[in-house]
Amino acid sequence: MVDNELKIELGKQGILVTTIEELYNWGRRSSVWPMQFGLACCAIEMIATTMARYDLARFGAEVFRPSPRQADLMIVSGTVTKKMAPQVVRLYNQMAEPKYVIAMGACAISGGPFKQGYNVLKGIDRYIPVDVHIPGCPPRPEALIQAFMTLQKKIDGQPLTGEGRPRFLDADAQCEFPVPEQGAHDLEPPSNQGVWPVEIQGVGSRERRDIDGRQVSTDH
Amino acid sequence: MSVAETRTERSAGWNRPPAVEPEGEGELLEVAMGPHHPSTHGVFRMDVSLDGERVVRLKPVFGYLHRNHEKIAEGVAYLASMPYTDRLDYFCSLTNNWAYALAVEKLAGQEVPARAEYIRVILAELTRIQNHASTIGFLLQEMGASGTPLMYAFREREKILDLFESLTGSRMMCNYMRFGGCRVDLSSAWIEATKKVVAGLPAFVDEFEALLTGNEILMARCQGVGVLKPDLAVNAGISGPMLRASGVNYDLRKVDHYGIYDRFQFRVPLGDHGDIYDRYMVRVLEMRESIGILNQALQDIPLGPIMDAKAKLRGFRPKPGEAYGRIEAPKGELGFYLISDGGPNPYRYRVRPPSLINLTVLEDMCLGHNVADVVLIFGSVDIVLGEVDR
Amino acid sequence: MLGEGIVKGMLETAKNFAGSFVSEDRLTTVEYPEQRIPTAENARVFPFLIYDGPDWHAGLRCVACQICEKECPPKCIYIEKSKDKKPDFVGKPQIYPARFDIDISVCMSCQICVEVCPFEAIKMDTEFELATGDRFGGLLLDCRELAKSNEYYHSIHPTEAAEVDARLAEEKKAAEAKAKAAAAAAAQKAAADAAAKAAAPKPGAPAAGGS
Amino acid sequence: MKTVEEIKAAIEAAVPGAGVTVVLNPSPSAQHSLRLEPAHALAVAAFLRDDPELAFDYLSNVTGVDWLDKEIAEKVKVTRQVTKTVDGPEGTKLEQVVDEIVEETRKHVEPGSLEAVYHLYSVALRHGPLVLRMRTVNRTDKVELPSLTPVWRAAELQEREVFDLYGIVFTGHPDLRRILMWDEFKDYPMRKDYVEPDDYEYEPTAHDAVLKRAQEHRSREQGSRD
Repeated sequence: MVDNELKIELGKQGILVTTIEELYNWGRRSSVWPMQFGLACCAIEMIATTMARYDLARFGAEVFRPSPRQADLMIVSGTVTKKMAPQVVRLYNQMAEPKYVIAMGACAISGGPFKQGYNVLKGIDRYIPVDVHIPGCPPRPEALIQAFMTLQKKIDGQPLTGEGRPRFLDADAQCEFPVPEQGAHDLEPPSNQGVWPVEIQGVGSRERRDIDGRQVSTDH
Repeated sequence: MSVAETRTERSAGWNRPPAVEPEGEGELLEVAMGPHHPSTHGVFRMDVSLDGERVVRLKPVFGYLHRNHEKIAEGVAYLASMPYTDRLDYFCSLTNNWAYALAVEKLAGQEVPARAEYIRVILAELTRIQNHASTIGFLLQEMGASGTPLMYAFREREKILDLFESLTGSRMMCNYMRFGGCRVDLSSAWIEATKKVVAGLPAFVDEFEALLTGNEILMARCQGVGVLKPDLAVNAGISGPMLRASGVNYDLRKVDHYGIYDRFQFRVPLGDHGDIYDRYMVRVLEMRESIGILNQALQDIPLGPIMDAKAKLRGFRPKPGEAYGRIEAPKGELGFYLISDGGPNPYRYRVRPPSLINLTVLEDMCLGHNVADVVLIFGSVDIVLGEVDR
Repeated sequence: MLGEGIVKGMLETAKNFAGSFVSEDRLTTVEYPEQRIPTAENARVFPFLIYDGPDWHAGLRCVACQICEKECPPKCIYIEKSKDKKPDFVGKPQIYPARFDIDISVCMSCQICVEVCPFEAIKMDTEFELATGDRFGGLLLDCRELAKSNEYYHSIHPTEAAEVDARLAEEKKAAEAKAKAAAAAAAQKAAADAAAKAAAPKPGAPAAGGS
Repeated sequence: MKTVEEIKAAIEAAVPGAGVTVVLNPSPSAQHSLRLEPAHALAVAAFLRDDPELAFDYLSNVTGVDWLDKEIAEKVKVTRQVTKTVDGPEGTKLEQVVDEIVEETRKHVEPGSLEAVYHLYSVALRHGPLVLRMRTVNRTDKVELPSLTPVWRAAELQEREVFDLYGIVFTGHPDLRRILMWDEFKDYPMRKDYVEPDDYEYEPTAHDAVLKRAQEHRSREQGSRD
């Protein structure tokens, strides 16, 4: 193995030293093709990001594919309603691995300002795994680019073998998720147990912030 | 589904679109266009029955972006609904603000100072220009001119959004108007910047027209396609540029005399044929008229307060009663119907969405045309799903 | 002539293409992240809490009145009042927020919290680079993450911050003047009482006028 | 434009027995409305559209309103016969029956209803708005109203929406299906007594109504776990 300093030094001399892993991930992260898939307000900012002023093409993502079969990245840009959620999950299932999801804007993350509505899904991560969340209502185009760079960093950091490898290299990993059905009062099931952590107490140190945490006094 | 079935279904209804006789004997092809589709108008589905390439039946399916705006608004204070109105027609947050503010002002009997009225006119006309430019861009995108017209439109739109951001703080969700006025005052620097942008707009419209208006492909695709007759347009409650493209002279800025539109000189462009090309042309001409209004408003804007002195931000409780206020939004007649029971939140809060009602005649316009024209006709209606489904 | 319109349109695109080599106006791309569009002074993204002085906890202007919590349209603010009091910027003991959380995964950046706050304690930030993979931890901001200094506020919204500072200084002056007047009045009253006592030797007797 | 009273008189002259009532609007907007009898609504609507002096050819807005059952407490003055002891002549006590006016609070439940509201304008004569209202008999089983779509096409999608969200059944509507919610959906979500599905697992900033619902969710979850 070549250590990092030596690699940089060699790079200055015009000699490129790389590993298969780096080369592979470099190729993957430099051609992430998003799906042309707009839901609501954030979709307009997404379109603005692809236009001349912000120019998402600089990151290798200029080709917005209309078909999920050809896309690597789903930008969930806007409110996911309960009427739309089955379609979103189905589109995600139709995408080929490797596939990533960016939840753009408050509505896609948690239902946002509309979360108290009867027809709004409280976050797309109830049904499919999300890689990057961008808060904002709507996020600025630069924020989407920054999220895109965050995703590229994530792709860069994925090892090809062992723990943490991408799903398409892991034969046992789940790539498709059950599509919810539209029932008489709500979606059935209301969330996908495999993706959405029902036991909120188990998600990190913030669990005391839940409504039960009202009695727990803070440290200061 | 067979041909005979469509015919019985149609005869059951009243004043339904005229039946299109399928040629030949074959089965009809059913295509569900949407809710995910490559066109840029969001989550909307059309169930189309095709006889070869010809459309013989078209049923729009709504609700994929139904965000319960009305239900949420009935549970929160009057002021708290203002930022939600931004998200109705997310291209035109400022006109949505205005319509809602107008309805509440009618309900509570509030006055708006002159300077605030001028600010509202300036912002509404800027909104109209960027909406029409983007609409034409999207229409051309759907026609297959992928990229160029939309890029030109968005280049101009970004300039206007920068103005919105420097005044209201946000590019799209401005949340700027208040009951009885506006939230922050214009600076003279902002007016100067706006004058500069407005001075550049005629050149942009000229450029847009040179690119598109005489284009033979555009004419071939648009002329005579999706014709809407004026009597049907009025009966179906169509409003905005679509109504005027059918030749009906009905612009709420002239009819209702709301705000201070009486002080400005402008004409109402009308179409002759009511086809896609007329709708395109009416929008281009409206942009030119809006530039004229902007020039007058920026010239005459008076000094003074921007809020009604009696208006209060918190604890706003209008007396029991109801009011319907409407304005000429870029998409058409945007109305708000409010019922107050004297409490802090409205008892009934209803948005009259122009985009939804303009889609009433979608089937009438599409019947008999090719399936490729459906997307085009749909694009020429100019809808935003946030407003269709609310 | 057929095709004239298309040629005219092509010329327009050609003009734009060639123009981008000579005209700055036609080069619209801003190469984020290396270049940035200057942030507009009024720009708003998410709220933050202002503190005065060096210590964020001591200088927090918020007095946990919970008005913003009530007025927030999507209800993304959660405040818990403290049980004790600490002195605020005029030195008056005030309740402070024992917990102040904003769920930015819900916040719609509407600025209503800023408008209704009577204490100039909550303002809008311009920071937008907040993308994160951590849905539950990264998007719930607590008091510590929300607290930012007045200097920071001055750096992002200079005009507005100067106005706010002037207003607060005036209020402080008024409060001090009021306190002084109250103290003076109290002193006067005490003196008068003493004088009255001296004038009336019998404690049970009604104070005869006192003046 | 004519006043609502004049329009009411014109309607009653044209459609005998139409049974139109004027509903006054106390707010500064002064948009008064006419309540129609559902039985005659179609005839009245056609008259309003076709009469050359009114010419309400443009139906702008259709919406529903839900009026819940209301318990109304009224103070009524009642005369009641009360037996009283009155001082009679020469110090005797006399029992006398006297009529006395007593205030009594009476409670009665005013049955709720669903209401459809129509806003009409005239494109030809450029006047408006005229507000029409119709009420259903109750909120549960008698929820039919005549559809005005045959007169104004504009009502087509909007009446579907009112059907979807309020459950008013418009008889004579050519295509009455759910429009915003999916077809399998059973409830009428815009009604005031609608109970929304419980999905309050994660509410870090809950308060007020949300807090209540989130706590309910939590207790239910704990109950199911035990």
